[in-house]
Amino acid sequence: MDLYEHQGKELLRGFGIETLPGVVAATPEEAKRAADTFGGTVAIKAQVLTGGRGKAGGIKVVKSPDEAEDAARQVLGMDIRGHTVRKLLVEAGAAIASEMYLSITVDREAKKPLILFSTEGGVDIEEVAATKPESIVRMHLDPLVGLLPYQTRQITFAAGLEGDAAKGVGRTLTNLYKGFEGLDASLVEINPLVLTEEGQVLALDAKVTVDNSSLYRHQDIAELRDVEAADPQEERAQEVGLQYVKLDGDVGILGNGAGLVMSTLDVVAQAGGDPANFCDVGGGADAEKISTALDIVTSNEKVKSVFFNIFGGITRGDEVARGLLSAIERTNIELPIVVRLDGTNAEEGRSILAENTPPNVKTEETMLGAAQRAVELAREGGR
Amino acid sequence: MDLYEHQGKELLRGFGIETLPGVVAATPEEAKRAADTFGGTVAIKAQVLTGGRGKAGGIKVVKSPDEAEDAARQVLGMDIRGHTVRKLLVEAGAAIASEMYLSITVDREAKKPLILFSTEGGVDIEEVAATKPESIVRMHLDPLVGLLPYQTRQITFAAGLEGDAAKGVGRTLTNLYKGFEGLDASLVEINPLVLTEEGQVLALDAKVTVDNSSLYRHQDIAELRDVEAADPQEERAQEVGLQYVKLDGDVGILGNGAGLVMSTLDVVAQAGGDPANFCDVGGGADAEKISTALDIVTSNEKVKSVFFNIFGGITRGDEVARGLLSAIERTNIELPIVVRLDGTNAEEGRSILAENTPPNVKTEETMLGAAQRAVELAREGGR
Amino acid sequence: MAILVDENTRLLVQGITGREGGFHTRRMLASKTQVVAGVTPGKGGQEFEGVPVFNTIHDAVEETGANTSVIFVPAPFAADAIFESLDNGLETVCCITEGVPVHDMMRVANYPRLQNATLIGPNCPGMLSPGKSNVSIMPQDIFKPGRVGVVSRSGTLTYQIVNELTQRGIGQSTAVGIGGDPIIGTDFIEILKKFEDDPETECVVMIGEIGGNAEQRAAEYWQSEMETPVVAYIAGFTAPEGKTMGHAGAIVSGGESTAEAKSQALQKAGIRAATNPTEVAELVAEALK
Amino acid sequence: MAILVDENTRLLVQGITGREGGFHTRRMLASKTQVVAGVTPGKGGQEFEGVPVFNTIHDAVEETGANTSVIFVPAPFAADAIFESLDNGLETVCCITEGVPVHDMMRVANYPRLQNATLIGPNCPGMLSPGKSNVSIMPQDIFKPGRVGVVSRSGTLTYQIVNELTQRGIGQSTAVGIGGDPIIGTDFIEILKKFEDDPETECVVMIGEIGGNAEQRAAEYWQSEMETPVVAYIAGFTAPEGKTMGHAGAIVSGGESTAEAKSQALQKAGIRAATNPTEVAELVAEALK
Repeated sequence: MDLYEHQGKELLRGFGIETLPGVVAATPEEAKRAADTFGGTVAIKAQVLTGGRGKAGGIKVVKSPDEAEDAARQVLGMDIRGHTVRKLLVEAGAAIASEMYLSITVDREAKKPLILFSTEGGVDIEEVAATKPESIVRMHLDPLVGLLPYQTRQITFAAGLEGDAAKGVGRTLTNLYKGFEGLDASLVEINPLVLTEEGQVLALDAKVTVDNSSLYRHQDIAELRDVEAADPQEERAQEVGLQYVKLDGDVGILGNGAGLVMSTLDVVAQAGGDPANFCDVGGGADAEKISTALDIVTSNEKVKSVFFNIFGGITRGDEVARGLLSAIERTNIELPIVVRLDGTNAEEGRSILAENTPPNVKTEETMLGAAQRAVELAREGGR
Repeated sequence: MDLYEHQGKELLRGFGIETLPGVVAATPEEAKRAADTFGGTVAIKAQVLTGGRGKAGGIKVVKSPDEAEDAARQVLGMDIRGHTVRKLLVEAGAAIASEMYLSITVDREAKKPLILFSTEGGVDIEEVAATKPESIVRMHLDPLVGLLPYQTRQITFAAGLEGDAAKGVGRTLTNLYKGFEGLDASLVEINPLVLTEEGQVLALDAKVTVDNSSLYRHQDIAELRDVEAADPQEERAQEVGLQYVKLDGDVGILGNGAGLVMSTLDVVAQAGGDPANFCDVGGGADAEKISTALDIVTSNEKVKSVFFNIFGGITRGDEVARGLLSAIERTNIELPIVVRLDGTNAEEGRSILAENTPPNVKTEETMLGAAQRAVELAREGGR
Repeated sequence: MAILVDENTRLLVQGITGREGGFHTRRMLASKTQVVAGVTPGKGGQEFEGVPVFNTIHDAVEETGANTSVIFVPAPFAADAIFESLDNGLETVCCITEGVPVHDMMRVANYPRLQNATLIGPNCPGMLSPGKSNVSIMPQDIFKPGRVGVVSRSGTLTYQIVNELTQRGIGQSTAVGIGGDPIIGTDFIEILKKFEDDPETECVVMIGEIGGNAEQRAAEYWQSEMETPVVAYIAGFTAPEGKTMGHAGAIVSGGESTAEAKSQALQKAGIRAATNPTEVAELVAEALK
Repeated sequence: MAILVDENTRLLVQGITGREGGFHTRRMLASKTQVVAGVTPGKGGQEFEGVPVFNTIHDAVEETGANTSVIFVPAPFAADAIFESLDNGLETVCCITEGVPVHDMMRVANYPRLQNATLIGPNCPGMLSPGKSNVSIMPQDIFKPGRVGVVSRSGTLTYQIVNELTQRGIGQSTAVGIGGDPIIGTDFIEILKKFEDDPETECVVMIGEIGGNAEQRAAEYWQSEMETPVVAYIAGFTAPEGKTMGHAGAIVSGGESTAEAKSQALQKAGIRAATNPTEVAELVAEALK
């Protein structure tokens, strides 16, 4: 679960990370009032769950409350990489001496937390990694031991820091690791981490991703989820325990198992089609779940045909066929549905489908054949 | 550093260990008032830093405030294994269903915390270990991993606990381990840990030893030290950084290095003498420290002769001799002092001593010879 | 021979009396797997389908000599269950449980190496050596004993591909689902190594997906250390950036984690990569010629 | 030969610019020890007695190839210093520092084994192989090269006994002070094993004291695994129960931890136990005959 900048900062402040004072504003008037409170220069920052907002014009630095109001009016409602700006963070200004980068991620290969630090902050770290790899200090931690003082020193010395900067970064790193652990984060990233002219080290941005599997022990964070910003169908899928991701194409796709569904998307694309979504209905043949999934997939207006790809494993093909029929009965879908059923008891399943299905349901024996058919049906126009 | 029962309980309550309500009393009147507050049966418990107070009559269970006052009068001032009772813990009563034993210690061999649990509590655990070893459940922990839920279950199941008792002991153990870690304890022992007839699990006693080397990070605990109960000379020694332990004999002993001093005590005993103390003056030839040590050792009225055993290592023998002479000058000790000086530059040191010392200082070349001499001098009577 | 599980596997099921654990225990028993013990705290002394149930792994191992465990306990208790298995000397531990917190996994994931044990999963379908032992939630019926090793980050996609192999008459030595989470106990490389050392395995199918760079590392490993041919398949070419595709570990978050990048690395190393599940079986048939 | 430290020891001093660290660095240099690096955070780039000083062990090892470290940093930072040495690949780490919290030591004490490294101490005088290398605070002058290994929980008592040996013309291969704390990195047994494997060591002196039961375990080990004769000495027969005798680990807290019990165990195993330091040298002379 990705958090907005203002949420991430709020949580990290609880672990001792220092930031500039800021206020969340949802209207130009609120932004003006906040700017008035802080006085002087303030930053108006779009709150969106995506990167690159700076380049997209989502951050404005202004010098007066009136300018703040104008800037807020421009930024609110802006579309940044498909995300609509509905909130702003109005943040006090600071005299910045230098910009650094600091993050802690989960390293899959080492199975350990990985710290990345660079004095070249404020820009895309992947760019820094590509052009000046030597400017990035990397260190793995043993999660059972935690972050040791020597490791903090090793990082700051390697980066060539001294005095206030070394102390401030060391303290920030110590606290950030506490936050990383305490929040069950899979990513905490501060870019830029700035050194002010007064020698303070402040987090000017914060990107926090909390591990979804840990949300059961962080009810407070789970409640931060911005339901309004989410796709309503993705939201509905999540509520019933379906994995659904909306895409841009016209072939609706359902299947059992994440890997099989990903593969199905690929096969449809190879057949010249354009997948409209990813939807994993999971194991079993629960008619209720299948019908909800069908409903979600077809509620996307773009969808012109549906490919339901089932591999009967533990759940036998005949059971799946019956579950599917019952699900289709409950909905009133008129779009063509291509069903491919394979695996355990597949033949029995296919004959059950052949005998009982409405005319818009077509069965296919192979995944490749079914993909081809679904793509053709979508081309023919569906509804 | 050993803590009194009431101190240990107070600290452990901070980690969630449940106890009976109790009040510390220093006078019979205070004990009466406390008993009155609790009502019904109360226990009057001597607060001493030694075991075996029950057998010594240091614990009385009484049924009324007047009885409490009487009991307190009896127990206060009592001598238990050389410790004078100066405080009592007046504790409310409980309906006890069973008594158990629970402790966490530092296991030197495994270099890990060791949990011991037994449903045979309330008595000396070493006796239980000797007579019914199978009734003690042992488990080592990895301090980097901490106490895992399965380990708690493994302990309670192995002990045959069920229901409230299993849950209560599990919770107590989880909290006790937090206390063990949080207090930097080298021992936390609850004996007995009781199950009440209402199904509660309560610590009826608490023995907590905090690692002296960790006290710098536990100022609050360091301040709990009962200066009044300590031997005044041991107290003074500690203040100046000397290792001093008072014993019962008449040969005062000083030396440099704990192992050498222990060995010196043994050699004196083998020579038929009776060591009056252990006193390690540490490395170097600091005249101030040596004179303080001499003063502490000879302030013991029993001491009839002093054996100063020095092995010149990094500090050369001649330097040691000069430091020693300067120290003896500062004090007005008339007791015979046998000095044995060996190691680096020992000969130079001995000749310096031979030339300049007052008549009561005798030098010897070997440790065995010096021990013999000191013992003889003590027999002859000293002061 | 086979890898990880075989005739000598003496299996212990953690969470045997739960819904999932019970269901799959029946299936594993039906596959002739030696299920020697179950563990459910508080149910020690009971039996489940003839299998003795214990309160702790300690007791179960002492009584039954179990050497392998499979974990079906709920996610919040999974890491504790893994520690319990490892601390009690089990050699192979398979965690089926989905949704285990990633920080819990980081704490336990480097632990098996210290104990010379192997942790498979979490969020995986398990391990199955056809005709020998089934320590998994995979459908035994679609398998056939043979000489192709299968290692995969995914469940049903594995079944799809195994089914394609079996339908072509190609049997399997062992199939291992390593799991779809960001932090898993055992990665492709360790399994490839085991297959390389297994004289019975003549070809390996490696089924990868988006997220991380385990496939790239496996490709490098194959190129420098292996002789056994590998046929690979990667899923997720059409996955957009920043969206988790079902598995917690399946997310495109940088250049390396795309299917494209993985596929290129495989081909660069000289590994045959199929473009769809059917082609996998075709390439395996060629490799076995 | 010798154990732990010898001509190949390339020493790094942690806390080289501190009072203790500086004093003993001068002494170790005077003993011809190869002190190749010092570490004091913030003083990187300086020199101390010609030895380059670094900010981190990482840098020091990279630049100088140090393989051994000796730690003089204050107690609150000692465990961190040990972790820093171990994580950076040093093979032998000796912590002289006294007063290290026991919980800090429990966290780090089982770590060296995982890295195939050896931790000596804390609260120990260090290791000295006469004429080869001096990684210690021991007075080199009283030593003499030879064939007797010395292992001890105590400092000055070791000097006393080494001196007795030297005065009799008996030289030493290596003397190791393992430390007087309850939790130490390396116990008697590991050192006895190294002496047993060292062809140059013909007899070992083991100097124990009250507290714990390391001497008993060493006696059992000697009886079952060693051929090299051992002469033992135990201090603390007159120590009362419950009083710490100088060393944090020297306290009689139960039957096993008394000098009496240790002495009996040694004799039962067939180890010669001396009753005073002078007798140690006599028994060694006999053993070497």
